[in-house]
Amino acid sequence: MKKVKTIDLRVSIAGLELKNPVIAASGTFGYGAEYSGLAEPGDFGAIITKTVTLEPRPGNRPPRICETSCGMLNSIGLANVGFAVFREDKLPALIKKNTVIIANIAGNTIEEYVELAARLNKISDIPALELNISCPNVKLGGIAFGTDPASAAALTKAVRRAYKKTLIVKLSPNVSDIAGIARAVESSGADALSLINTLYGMAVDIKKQRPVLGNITGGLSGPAIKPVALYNLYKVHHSVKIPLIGLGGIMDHRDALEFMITGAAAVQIGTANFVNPSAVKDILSGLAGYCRENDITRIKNLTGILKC
Amino acid sequence: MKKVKTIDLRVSIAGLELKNPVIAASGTFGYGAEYSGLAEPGDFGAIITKTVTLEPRPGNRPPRICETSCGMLNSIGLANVGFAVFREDKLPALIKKNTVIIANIAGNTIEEYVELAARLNKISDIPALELNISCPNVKLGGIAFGTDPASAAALTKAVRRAYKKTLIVKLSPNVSDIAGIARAVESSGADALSLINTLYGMAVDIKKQRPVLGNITGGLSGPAIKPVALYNLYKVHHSVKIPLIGLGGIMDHRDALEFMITGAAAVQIGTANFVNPSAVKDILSGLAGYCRENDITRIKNLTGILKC
Amino acid sequence: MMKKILQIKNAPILFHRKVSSCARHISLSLPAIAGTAEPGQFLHLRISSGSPSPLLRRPFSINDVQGDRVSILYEVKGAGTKLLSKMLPGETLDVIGPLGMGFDIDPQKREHLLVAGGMGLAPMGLLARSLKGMKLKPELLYGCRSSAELVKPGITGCQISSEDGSCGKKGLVTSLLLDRLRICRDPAVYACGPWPMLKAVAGICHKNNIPCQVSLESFMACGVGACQGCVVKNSDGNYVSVCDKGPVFNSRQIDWDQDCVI
Amino acid sequence: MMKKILQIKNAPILFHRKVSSCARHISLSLPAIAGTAEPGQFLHLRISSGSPSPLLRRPFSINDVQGDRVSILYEVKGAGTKLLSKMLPGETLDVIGPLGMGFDIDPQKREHLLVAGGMGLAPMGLLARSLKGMKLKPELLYGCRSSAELVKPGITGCQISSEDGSCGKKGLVTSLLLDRLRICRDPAVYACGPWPMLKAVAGICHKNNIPCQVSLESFMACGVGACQGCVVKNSDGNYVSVCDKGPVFNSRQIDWDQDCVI
Ligand SMILES: Cc1cc2nc3c(=O)[nH]c(=O)nc-3n(C[C@H](O)[C@H](O)[C@H](O)COP(=O)(O)OP(=O)(O)OC[C@H]3O[C@@H](n4cnc5c(N)ncnc54)[C@H](O)[C@@H]3O)c2cc1C
Ligand SMILES: Cc1cc2nc3c(=O)[nH]c(=O)nc-3n(C[C@H](O)[C@H](O)[C@H](O)COP(=O)(O)OP(=O)(O)OC[C@H]3O[C@@H](n4cnc5c(N)ncnc54)[C@H](O)[C@@H]3O)c2cc1C
Ligand SMILES: Cc1cc2nc3c(=O)[nH]c(=O)nc-3n(C[C@H](O)[C@H](O)[C@H](O)COP(=O)(O)O)c2cc1C
Ligand SMILES: Cc1cc2nc3c(=O)[nH]c(=O)nc-3n(C[C@H](O)[C@H](O)[C@H](O)COP(=O)(O)O)c2cc1C
Ligand code: FES
Ligand code: FES
Repeated sequence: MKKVKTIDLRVSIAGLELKNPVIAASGTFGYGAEYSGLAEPGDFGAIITKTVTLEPRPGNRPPRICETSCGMLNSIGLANVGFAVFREDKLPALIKKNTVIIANIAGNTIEEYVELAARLNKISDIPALELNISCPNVKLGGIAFGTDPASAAALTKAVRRAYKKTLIVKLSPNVSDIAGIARAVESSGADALSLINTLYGMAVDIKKQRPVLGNITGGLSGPAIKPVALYNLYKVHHSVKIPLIGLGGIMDHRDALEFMITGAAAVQIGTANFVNPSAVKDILSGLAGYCRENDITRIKNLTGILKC
Repeated sequence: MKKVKTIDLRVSIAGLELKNPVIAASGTFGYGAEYSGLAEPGDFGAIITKTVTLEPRPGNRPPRICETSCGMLNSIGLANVGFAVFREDKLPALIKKNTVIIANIAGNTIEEYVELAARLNKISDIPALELNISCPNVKLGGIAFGTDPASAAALTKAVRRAYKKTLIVKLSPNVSDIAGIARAVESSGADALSLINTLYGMAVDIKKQRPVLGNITGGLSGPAIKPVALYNLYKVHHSVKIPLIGLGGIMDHRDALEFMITGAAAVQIGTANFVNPSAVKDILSGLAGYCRENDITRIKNLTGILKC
Repeated sequence: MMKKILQIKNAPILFHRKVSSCARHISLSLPAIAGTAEPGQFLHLRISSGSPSPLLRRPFSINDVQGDRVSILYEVKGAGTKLLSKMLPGETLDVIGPLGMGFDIDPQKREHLLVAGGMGLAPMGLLARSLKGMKLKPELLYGCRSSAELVKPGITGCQISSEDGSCGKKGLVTSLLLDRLRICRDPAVYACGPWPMLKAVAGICHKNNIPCQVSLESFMACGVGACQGCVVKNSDGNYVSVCDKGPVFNSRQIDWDQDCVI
Repeated sequence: MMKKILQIKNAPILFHRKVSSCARHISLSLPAIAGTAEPGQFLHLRISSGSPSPLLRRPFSINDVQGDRVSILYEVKGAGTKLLSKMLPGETLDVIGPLGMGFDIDPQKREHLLVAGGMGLAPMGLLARSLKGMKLKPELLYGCRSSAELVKPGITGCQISSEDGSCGKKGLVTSLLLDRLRICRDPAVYACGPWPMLKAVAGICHKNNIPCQVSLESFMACGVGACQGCVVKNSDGNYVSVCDKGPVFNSRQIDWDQDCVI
């Protein structure tokens, strides 16, 4: 019998040490407790909590989700309990789990982002922050922070000043030049980047002659967007030096491998949690198997080995 | 027995009269003869020929296509016979078919586009031109004409001067603000817009640890991109007054209806031709059936009836 | 009580048959779920494991539990249920369940009226069984479009209505309910069916001050309250997730003026 | 001659069986295609009509034609062939064909050597049949990995090699070819199999100045020469589409130094 080699699954993202490279994507794993019995926060290298805003938000009118070919649209609308409830009600239970907690935040103004970052800076159980920059910048007339390099840079700089731990910026793919945004954010002090957030999308109910979603448009996720996510990762990997966390349509370990090989230091899974709550476990064992077959002892050595 | 009503399938796009609203998308129906026995150019309201450039182009190294979840990537690379062969060898046969011919052109410089447009202006059998503006503008250091409103406008203006018939500009979805590009192109003299071209994408072969495509990256098409196409159509429909031709992932008449209801005066089918060469016929009969059920006598009355 | 939700990746199909022109009954071997399932809870099925399409799970009420077997009753609506209808005994399904909050039974009530419209019959099997287990007498009022769509309910004490009069009383199930309420002393109503029917049933109950529970539908992704995708508006104007706060709600908790979300 | 290509949306599956540890044989009722199919041509199958996944058609060589029946021989590789393997007689497939340029038979040649590696056996059935129809004698040299993967070729005059020696001669099919060529007088070679094998066979034939035709594989979209997606580089350095200029090429037309495109 062949001896089964143990694979070192640990990865480090700008100093943030994760026991494995599979992270729960914001908005798809709630606050960690919902999947009880199906998947545990402790299964993941890290959990990124649902985007939290200063004040609670009710979210968009339903219907909020709809299936498309190999994908889904959502228009949850950043529905969340607000920072106070997040901190008092949601966080205590999650902290007890054996995982790294990354808080994802959003605001309508730079000030709101900075305020949230400053508060999170003081919460020792949360070692990292993911900035959701896909929100409309109300002061700039609703242009998303994430679509303009200058806004993205200004936002990152301001948050950087208020936040001393690991700062991750999550990029939107709905831009002409994601590499430009990535460089702007990198030079403004981001420690790492997550990419990608959802693509803008829409679906029409031809019987009702109305948009399917109550909010008309939504964000596309799932296997349909994987090629776009890989493309963006590839572009950004060649444009910045900070570590990258890849996501978009990862359903199994083969998908995860495509991202790691292309340049991701870790991956996030979003929609996959809905489809298969044990995706995290399946992916981790698949990754270990691949490493064994390919004589790779440390999973971190997979990052960016793409031959072109 | 109910009398079966005939539906008027004719549509008019900025004066270009089509017998029906289903158009073959550039690059997916060759020069019209390839599908002989499976689908005829005469089945379509119009045929848009493969992008032609001044000189022949060999195209990218293989593999050039790869399937993704509900989509496909292609990196054909505008392989084409060049304008001279297009005109002498390909056009004569197509002209004899009972359909409207729209020539799709691309160039590396504005001058190349203008030269092609001027030559096409003199070919009376081709009543319309579709500008593929997804090509890199070599003079602007490789930024695609289609990703920058100013370049797109300059290109459209220049071609408009040289071309007196129906001028359609085909928009790329790989931009931060497609509505801005659309407005720039409209005010520069475009008669109509086609949208969308493919999304940038990539796939990785995890066994070879190499990109699947010889060209590394490619364009994503098929059902996976339909929600993105509809979103872009919706945005542009609210931003310009000129007629819109919708495409991206249309496989059946239900998909076509989503586009028409959202605001398309006509639709193009691309990838669907590969999957089901009789898609055009199936879509037309499905559209007629829908019109009958919904008491619509003229298909053009469907355009933009979306209730929000 | 802590709900125990499980993912069973390979639940074998025991039988699968057509039970009306549009409905099918499928029975799964699910010992781990059979023991804890409550009436009104649902299963979240992954219909084509290994394929990215259909992508999301599909929710189905638990129709009945017998020993280790859990069954559902469903109608072919779109791609997912069409694929499901082709599956054969011996094949397996990936199941998450039991999910959601089911019906609350108040044993003090004298009459227990189960009001089902069309596929709204689905949860009534297990509900009737539970009532009987508590020595209470379920009465089913079941409306369908026509005799062709009628599914044999397998519940004693059943009144039927059909829209075309081809079976039972001609008309809507609400008229059966109104008739029955006239002679009820202290009823409780449990309803499942299309939104307009539920709205009508809720209206009747509110007017007559009768406790009414409704099982709602919504598009679902996670099924466990994590994504906030399946919300409806409650009577306070807040959004509540159907998958974990429901699918069964007290009818007074719901804002019946909102558009149906399906 | 104008090729007559048809789309048959509902070709019934007549039988479908496993013929080795990895190969299956499927026979379709295709009267309109059976009449014109030539050896080396292929069918383009839509494996799941109505579902967007798998999206593209899959190309398979015509294995044989008998009366109205056209059969293919295939191996489960990925999602598409896995789905195909689950289809039952009576179900239908959406077929386009016959496609491509097949093998050219030169009746002047004395020996006709059919060299097949693994699933490269597929087109040899009809090729052998055609040769016999022209009163020529096909000789099959067939290499596989092991006896488990051996498909009974159903062609008289067959030599077998296996990589592990579990059936026939141990080694590669090229060694069978070299042996055979030693005693050939005026042979023609027809080869189908993996790229490295074809490259080796072509090399041997070029060295010995023997005419050799190879059937190539490539990812395909349209299958009819419209998309330019399936190209390989020819010996002039130009790209040629495999679906309509091939899949069978004169081995001298191909640039054997390019990377295999599959
Ligand atoms: C808690 C709950 C319990 C349910 N119980 C049953 C049951 O016991 N029997 C039964 O036949 N059906 C039940 N449904 C509805 C069932 O989930 C849908 O019919 C099914 O998901 C349709 O899937 P599809 O792929 O066939 O259709 P799709 O192609 O996805 O959609 C076809 C149509 O089905 C409806 N639909 C789609 N998704 C849902 C959804 N998540 N919920 C409700 N409707 C949907 C929509 O109107 C849509 O237009 C239940 C739904 C919920 C939320
Ligand atoms: C002209 C031609 C004739 C063929 N004849 C046969 C035959 O008679 N029997 C047979 O078993 N196979 C044949 N093939 C190969 C067959 O088409 C592929 O095995 C099949 O398409 C794989 O589909 P999939 O969905 O199962 O695999 P996928 O999941 O799509 O891919 C799995 C692997 O199969 C290979 N593959 C995928 N698509 C193709 C393709 N278009 N061509 C070749 N390889 C591909 C790739 O290596 C890929 O990594 C032929 C291919 C061509 C081009
Ligand atoms: C229902 C849903 C809710 C989401 N909510 C958030 C959110 O609150 N904040 C955020 O940054 N991303 C959110 N996302 C985006 C995901 O984190 C992820 O970027 C995206 O879904 C792509 O990954 P996937 O294809 O693996 O799902 C959400 C996605 C879904 C499907
Ligand atoms: C193989 C292939 C080749 C294409 N070639 C061209 C082209 O030459 N010029 C062009 O403007 N668009 C080209 N396209 C893009 C299509 O015209 C269309 O915009 C795109 O595929 C989206 O539509 P679909 O999803 O219906 O395919 C090509 C697409 C494919 C799949
Ligand atoms: S389906 Fe996710 S919260 Fe209900
Ligand atoms: S597959 Fe389209 S040209 Fe060959």
